[in-house]
Amino acid sequence: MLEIRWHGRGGQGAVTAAEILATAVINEGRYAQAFASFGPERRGAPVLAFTRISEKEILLRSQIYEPDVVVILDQNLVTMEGLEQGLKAGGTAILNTAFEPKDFAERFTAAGRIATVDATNIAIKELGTPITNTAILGALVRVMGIVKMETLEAIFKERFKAYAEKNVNAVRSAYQMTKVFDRGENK
Amino acid sequence: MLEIRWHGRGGQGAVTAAEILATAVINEGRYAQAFASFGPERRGAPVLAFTRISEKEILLRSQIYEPDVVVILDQNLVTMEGLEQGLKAGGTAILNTAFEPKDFAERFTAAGRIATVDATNIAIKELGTPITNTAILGALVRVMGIVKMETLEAIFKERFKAYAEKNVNAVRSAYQMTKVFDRGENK
Amino acid sequence: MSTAFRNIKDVPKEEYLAPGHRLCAGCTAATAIRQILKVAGRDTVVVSATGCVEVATSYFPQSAWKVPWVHVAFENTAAVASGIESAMKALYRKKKTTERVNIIALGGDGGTFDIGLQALSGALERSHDFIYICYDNEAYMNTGVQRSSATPYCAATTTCPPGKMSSGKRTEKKDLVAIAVAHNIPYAATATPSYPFDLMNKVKRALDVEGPALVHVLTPCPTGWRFDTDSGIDIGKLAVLTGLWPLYEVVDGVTKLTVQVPKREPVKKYLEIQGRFKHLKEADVAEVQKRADMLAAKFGLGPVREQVQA
Amino acid sequence: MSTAFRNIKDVPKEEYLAPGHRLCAGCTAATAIRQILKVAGRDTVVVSATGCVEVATSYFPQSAWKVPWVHVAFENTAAVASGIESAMKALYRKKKTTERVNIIALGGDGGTFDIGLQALSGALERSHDFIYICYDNEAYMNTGVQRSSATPYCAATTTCPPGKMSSGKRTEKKDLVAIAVAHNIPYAATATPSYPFDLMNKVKRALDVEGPALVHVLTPCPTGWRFDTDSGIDIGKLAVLTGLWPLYEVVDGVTKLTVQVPKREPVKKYLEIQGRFKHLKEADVAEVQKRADMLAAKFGLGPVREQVQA
Amino acid sequence: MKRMGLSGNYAAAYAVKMADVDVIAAYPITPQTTIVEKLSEFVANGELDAEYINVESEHSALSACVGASLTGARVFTATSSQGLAYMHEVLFMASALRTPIVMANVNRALSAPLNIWNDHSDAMAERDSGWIQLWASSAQEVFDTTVEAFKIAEDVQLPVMVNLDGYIVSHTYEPVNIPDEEEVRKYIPSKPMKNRLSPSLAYSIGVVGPPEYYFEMKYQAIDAMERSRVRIREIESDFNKRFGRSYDDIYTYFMDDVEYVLLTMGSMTGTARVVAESLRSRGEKVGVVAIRTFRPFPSERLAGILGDVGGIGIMDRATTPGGSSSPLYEDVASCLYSVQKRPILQGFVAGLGGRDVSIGEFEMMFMATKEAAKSGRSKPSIYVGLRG
Amino acid sequence: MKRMGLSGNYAAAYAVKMADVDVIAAYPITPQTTIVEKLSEFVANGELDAEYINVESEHSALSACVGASLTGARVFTATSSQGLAYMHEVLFMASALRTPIVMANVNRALSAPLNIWNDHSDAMAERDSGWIQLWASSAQEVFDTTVEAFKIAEDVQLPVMVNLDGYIVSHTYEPVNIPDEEEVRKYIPSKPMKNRLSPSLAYSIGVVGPPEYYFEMKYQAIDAMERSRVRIREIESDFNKRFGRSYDDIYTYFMDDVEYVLLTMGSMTGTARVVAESLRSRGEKVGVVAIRTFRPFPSERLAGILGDVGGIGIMDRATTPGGSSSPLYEDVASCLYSVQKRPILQGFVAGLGGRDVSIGEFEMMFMATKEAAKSGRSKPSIYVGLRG
Amino acid sequence: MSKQGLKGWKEIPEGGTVEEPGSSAQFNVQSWRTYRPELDKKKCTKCGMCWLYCPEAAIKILDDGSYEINLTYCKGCGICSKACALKAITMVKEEKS
Amino acid sequence: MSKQGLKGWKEIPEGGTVEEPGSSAQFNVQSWRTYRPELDKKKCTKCGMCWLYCPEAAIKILDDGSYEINLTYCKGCGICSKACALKAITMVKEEKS
Ligand SMILES: Cc1ncc(C[n+]2csc(CCOP(=O)(O)OP(=O)(O)O)c2C)c(N)n1
Ligand SMILES: Cc1ncc(C[n+]2csc(CCOP(=O)(O)OP(=O)(O)O)c2C)c(N)n1
Ligand code: SF4
Ligand code: SF4
Ligand code: SF4
Ligand code: SF4
Repeated sequence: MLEIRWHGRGGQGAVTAAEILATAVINEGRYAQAFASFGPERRGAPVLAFTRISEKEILLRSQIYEPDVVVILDQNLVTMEGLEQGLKAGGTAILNTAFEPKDFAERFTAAGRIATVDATNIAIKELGTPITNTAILGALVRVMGIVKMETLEAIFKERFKAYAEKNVNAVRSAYQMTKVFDRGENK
Repeated sequence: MLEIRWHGRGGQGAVTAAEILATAVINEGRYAQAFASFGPERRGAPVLAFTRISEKEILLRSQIYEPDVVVILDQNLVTMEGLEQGLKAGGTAILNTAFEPKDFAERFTAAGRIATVDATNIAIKELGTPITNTAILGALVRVMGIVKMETLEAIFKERFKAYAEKNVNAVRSAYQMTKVFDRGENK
Repeated sequence: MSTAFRNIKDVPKEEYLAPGHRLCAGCTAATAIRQILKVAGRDTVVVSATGCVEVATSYFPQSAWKVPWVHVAFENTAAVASGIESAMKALYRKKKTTERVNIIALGGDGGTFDIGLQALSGALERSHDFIYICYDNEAYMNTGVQRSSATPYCAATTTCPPGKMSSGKRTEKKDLVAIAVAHNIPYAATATPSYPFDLMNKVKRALDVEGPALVHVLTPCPTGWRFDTDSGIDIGKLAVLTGLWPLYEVVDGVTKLTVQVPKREPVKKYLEIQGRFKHLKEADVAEVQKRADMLAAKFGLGPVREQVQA
Repeated sequence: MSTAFRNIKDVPKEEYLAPGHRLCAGCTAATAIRQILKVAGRDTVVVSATGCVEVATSYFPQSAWKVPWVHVAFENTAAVASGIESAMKALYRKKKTTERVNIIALGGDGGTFDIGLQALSGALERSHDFIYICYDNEAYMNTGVQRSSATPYCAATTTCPPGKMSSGKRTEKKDLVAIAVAHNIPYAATATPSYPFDLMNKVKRALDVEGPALVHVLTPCPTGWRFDTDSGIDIGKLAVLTGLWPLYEVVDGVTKLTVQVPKREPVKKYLEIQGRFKHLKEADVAEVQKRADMLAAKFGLGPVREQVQA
Repeated sequence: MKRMGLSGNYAAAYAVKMADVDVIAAYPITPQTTIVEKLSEFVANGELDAEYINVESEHSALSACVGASLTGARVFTATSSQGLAYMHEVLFMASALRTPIVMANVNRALSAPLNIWNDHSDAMAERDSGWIQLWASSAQEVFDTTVEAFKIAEDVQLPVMVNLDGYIVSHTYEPVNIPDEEEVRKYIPSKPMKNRLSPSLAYSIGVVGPPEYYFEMKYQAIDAMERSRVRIREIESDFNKRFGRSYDDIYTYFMDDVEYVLLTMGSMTGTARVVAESLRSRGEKVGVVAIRTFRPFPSERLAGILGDVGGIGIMDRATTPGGSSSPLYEDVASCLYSVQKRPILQGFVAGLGGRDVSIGEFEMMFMATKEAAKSGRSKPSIYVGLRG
Repeated sequence: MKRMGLSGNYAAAYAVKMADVDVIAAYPITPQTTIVEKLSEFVANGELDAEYINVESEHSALSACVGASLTGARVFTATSSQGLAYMHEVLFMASALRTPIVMANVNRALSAPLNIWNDHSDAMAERDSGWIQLWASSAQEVFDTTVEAFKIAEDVQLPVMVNLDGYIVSHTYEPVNIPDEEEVRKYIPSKPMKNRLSPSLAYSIGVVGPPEYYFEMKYQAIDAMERSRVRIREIESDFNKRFGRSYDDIYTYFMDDVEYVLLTMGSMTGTARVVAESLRSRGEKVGVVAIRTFRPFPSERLAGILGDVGGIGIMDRATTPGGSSSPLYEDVASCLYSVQKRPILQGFVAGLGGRDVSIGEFEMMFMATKEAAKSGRSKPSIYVGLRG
Repeated sequence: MSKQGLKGWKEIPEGGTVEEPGSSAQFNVQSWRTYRPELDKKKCTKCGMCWLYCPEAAIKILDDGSYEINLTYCKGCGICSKACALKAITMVKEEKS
Repeated sequence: MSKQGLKGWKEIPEGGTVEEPGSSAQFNVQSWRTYRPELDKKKCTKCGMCWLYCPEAAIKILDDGSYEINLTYCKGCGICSKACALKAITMVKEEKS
């Protein structure tokens, strides 16, 4: 079982990203759960989302305390406390930032791999708005595999209709531009 | 324990009569319960009320199926079915009617004693309205004893204020004018 | 708007409220319902709020209703009616039924002004096609004459009794028709069974319009208002003749008086024959007269007739 | 009636809504509450209905309120306020307290127009001395933008989405002030934080009158109406300038416009910057314009200014 | 002290008057009405200095009480059946917000079908709401319990519901000893309580309880309920000292040497006692146990008292359709589950919707309990008096 | 058949759409909203031909449903927590008037304090209301159960509440197999039902039930509930035949040779199974039993299954302050009261107000149950995760 | 007062429905009456106001258009009597038994 | 995410009351911001409209009557910027970390 935690801000699509990934896994015939941590915060506030992925039916319903992967969708969040909390030793951190993955090595001490991508920039370029949830999926697929790019693209077509094309471009572009730092230990 | 069932019509004070009697018993230091059988019927409809009297605390809370005394407050009710129902053998029937008690001997077959009084007439004369509940209490005291006339009169004073005097006259007059037929059996 | 009922010949003979109900002798709410159902006819569903009418007409195993009738609770009459209306619409559209019915929601003043107001407001806003009739006996009668927000100024009830610190109800009667009209409904009116043709024509118009309509019917109550059982109809007339109960209708927001009173009776005549106003002092009567005069001015009724000096 | 607030100098500097609340960035309801509390001051008890404001200001263990504040449920705000008002009155009379406070009941449009209407109506009828403020963002925002009866004609919400069979909300916005005025209350008014002095003067007058008062405040919501977070105040102004949100007050039944609009903006300007109206067709826009024109006629606003041809 | 003939409802009204409440908010409903009518009279005549709020519904009645109570006022409401049901949502709030409201609930069947007569379904359906529930079985008990209720409520800061059976207690006139008003006021001094809504405090009350705190907040009220056991006992013993009448969480009758017991609640206890006495005189070793504090449920004491009785008949005047059994039965079964010698339980559902429970039917229940105890196996709930 | 990623709420909406309901009346409340939003979308797009009534409250939502249902329309509503509480009064009416309404209740904690997260207090507080209560623990179950619910409701003429845990099920995306609409419609043909409010009948519905009749009228609905047991089983087996997924009133896991069992309801069953599996692998003889039909409560079968287990941990996500125990515990204790070899029961109250119940806490519950079984004595309810 | 002859739960229509419209006509309200209306057909002009005002539907229209009071249903309120402009209806006290 | 340091049930004020008025000021909303307002004091005429319109009470009045934006509380909505007739407030994108 693979557990992913997504960090974003209300209205920016972290929950959607978690759902799209789960849908992709499901569409490929495997099992997934996507859920979020909801609160009374409004648009703009930090939010958490989660995806669980498995080859078998997923029965577990408790929260995720020790994710295998942490994904940070929002550049501004990168300064926030608690992002690295619980990340499994040897896990993966995927960040939306223009910086180099290595720059975060001290922050994400548990991470075996750290990936960065300037998803905001890609989103602005491809979609015309800084909504980074589709772009970041490109980075995730690049680093983790998990699902095929075609599966994602098919979902975009159904979900975003007129905007599908642009999102496909964003995810592809992010896939290309993701940089990975592999600590090479605990793997 | 003595159990009394009162038959009247909504708005005519059968419930009040049952309560006044109970209050009188209580005021004399003994025990009594007064209650009624309530339904969705409105003013004018037949109603039932009950009084239980005892020297000891009354614990019983079930309905009264076999009263010792049946009191009919309304002349027109006298034709109604069910008046005699459940009356204990040797019990007492007290009727508001201008007729003689003997005339009801066949109707109230279980009754040891039958009393009649033209309470309506008395009420009209003394109170100016055909509300017979105080007058009938006079008949009841006459036949059954139970409480002292003074006790009743004291209650009238508290309860009817300005109208107390008139009610006292009614109860006294009824006491005088009540006619009793004693079957002389089962007594 | 149609005026279908001009005299007794126009009134259908069919009865849809059977005798043997358990309402008080002399209850004018029963009269009103008889008149209303004659207009609505057989293809009508009645939804009743808890109250005198409901309790006294539907005592198992018997019912006084000859049209389909339903009671669910006290506060939800308009909501139940909404459900029926929507269901009938859906079933008809989906060809699961061919029936079309009038839907009449019927509530007392308590079930309408107070605990049922929200459901009513919602139904009016959603614009269901039904008519809401409030029979207004100006208190909670079923539970023994407690104050409602329809109880008029100064009247006595068991929860606003007169006493050393009180002279009956302190606040004004809520203006139900104004509240309904504020919902922009196509039809609203006042009525009383003392003016049966006026009432019946209004019910007809209410049924004829598309969307929600409200008819507010004053139904004098011998038990709660404390007057003789034979006087309800006359008291209803006096309510109109004093100006305390102007008969009018509001069609698409335009108000029209339907029964003119060229010379009004003084309110005293109305008040003094009712036990609930027995405690009123001269000054209270004058206050009530002021209210009648204000209503008269608002609706265009005539002046108070000169009183012959005794 | 007093006009206490004419310019920024008149505005108290004290803040009674602390920062750090969790309302959306750009939420004008927060602006409105800041303005309202400046007028009401320290000796104020606020009763909040469930909704955005309540949820986002009172997340244990913290609260944004610097005045005593209480939330009980969604539908009972006016009833809770009634209880507080009555209790304060009794305690003062019985000399158990010397405190006298302003009581402000605060509900969103859902908590006021819909599920809280009955409690409000009851409190108005009983004539408690309090002020009710409805902050109106024209939908149930706290639960994710569902339709309320305050949602304007044609607007999209998640429970009246446009689609093949629908072009948004089908019915009209309920007229809250008219309903309140039908209760014969001494003071009722419309306002918006985009016109802060107008709003603050109205709150002051509402507090000054004896008995119940209602202030209906339009608070544009970036999240639910779908516009940029910086635009709420401007959109409130446009609501006024188009005539869709006339600023007026009703004092003892007499209506007075408080902000004149000599030349109105066309409603299109208002509609096109909001996502909730994105689906509107020309004909829908014309319909909305008609409504604005009717409101303008009713309240005496000026004509629509000539549009410069592009 | 005065001995008067009063109905249960009037007894409640007198207690409220003597408690010098500050605010009453109530909505009429049969058979509660005579309580609020009497109180209206007291207020109209200046005999009670209180604000009487003529609310437009029960939901608002209780809401107004919560608001009023938070200012430190002493608050009373009364309702029944549909009215209590309509308060449902707010009941939970009143307890969690720790408002010491006292309510008289005149027990009546829940609709549908509409029925104005007595059973316990209204109160039973609120057994999760966090209210202390006391049950009074006579007008005297109604008076005494209502007086105590104010003291309990304000002591443990929880709302208290005083239950009395509709008509059977509410509308039955009986002798009631009414103490002097002064004595009552000494017992429950009407001092100003803490105004939690004062500007000098500026508290925020009724906030959002997130997952990190909700459990703890809720548990506070659960704990207060648990702690109330001791306080109730102390308050009762103080009452006894002052007024000479003693109350308890459980009443027991004819328990010497008892073999089987009928467990009741509310007014039916009286009839059960009468029948038990007559059975005793016929040599049957029957007893009666009645529960007065249904919440907090006297589990421990009950297990102590009933733990080694052979058979227990449990008379419910309410049902849980499709449930394992009926409400009172379930509480009893739970608390007896782990006693050593496990008594046989026989459930009865009786007296729904005002159906009279006659002396004969009580005899039947005693005998069926005996039968169950003897045979060692009980029947599913017996619906007493149901026409098949 | 289509395999989709859907949240529990969307699964409910799809089921309702496929059932071709005629009327929906619902009021939004977190976390139910996405059900009614999705349905609004279906209606707006013409994918579902129904009247959607935008009621002004939940009290009216259910009232409108009752009215609509009496015309023979197929009716759906959805709510949660405060919304369900606000319907309280009408719930009893819907069942007694025998209206086959289907409701999705997205379980959420009751206020105060206000809390939008999951527990079971809302549904538990309605356990007396005469509604059939089915509990779904995954999005797939939500879909299937909702479809079945229409068939059950219309068959036994009782309303059915489908419970799903707020967020944990309602907002979690998972794989769901959605059958073809035609297949669903064959299973629950959307034939016109009987219009009990037709002028051709002129029935009076919802009349006064006097003491002479109330009991019998009420018992009809109790009987219908009892009879529903058989029908539910038949309807489930028909479902299984058509769609290949089987449901039951109780689920059991790891019951071979089991020594102690954790009893759950709703979504937590999944975690319990995971933990039990891991404990089994460590040699612990643990099992899991989950209840799907809470009303009618599967007393007999449960007693059969659990009768000779050594210890049973019962996990409640609700409380009855001051009660003998907590709601689920009481039902279980009642039905096991008279089994021969009486298992030790250990109560747990966990996960109130959205408090997560972690794997570690499940282990603790299993171990505490084992401990109780071993020692032969249980502790009072353990409040799992409560900060003291 | 007796429970005899009352339907059992199996015999009652589902949901406690009353299936017979207007069955209240089986309920006798005669005993509610203190006064009885007597209609003098000679004075009656068939204006019908008594019929239209009666709360009980106790007044029937006969085939010839004249009115008749059905005393089974009349509660004796006196409304008809008061409504009659020609005083064709008088209220007389019910006979004693 | 951690439960450490949270109050137990005995420490929480009765009824879950928040006893410290305005304690939300302890809550950090900085991370909500995408853009940051920058106030050019030179352009500012102290009209105060930014202060009166800010939903956050994030703008302070200094002793000299000038205004200052408290970035701990500003969510970056931009209302102040738009409200300023003199364009004294500009919204600038938050720096990347
Ligand atoms: C929720 C609820 N509260 C209270 C009642 C009790 N109740 C039944 S009818 C009624 C009064 C009805 O008054 P109104 O609507 O004016 O009708 P009327 O009886 O006067 O005809 C009341 C208070 C109830 N049935 N349900
Ligand atoms: C009885 C009940 N029903 C539903 C809800 C869910 N609910 C909470 S707030 C809310 C919407 C509030 O809308 P509104 O009053 O307009 O305020 P806003 O959120 O828009 O500020 C709803 C539906 C509830 N808390 N209680
Ligand atoms: S109390 Fe009044 S309204 Fe009710 S039945 Fe009697 S007369 Fe009619
Ligand atoms: S949703 Fe709208 S009303 Fe609610 S906090 Fe956000 S901006 Fe304000
Ligand atoms: S007396 Fe009354 S009930 Fe009898 S016929 Fe005349 S109007 Fe009808
Ligand atoms: S950007 Fe918004 S929150 Fe920040 S100071 Fe300006 S108005 Fe206030």
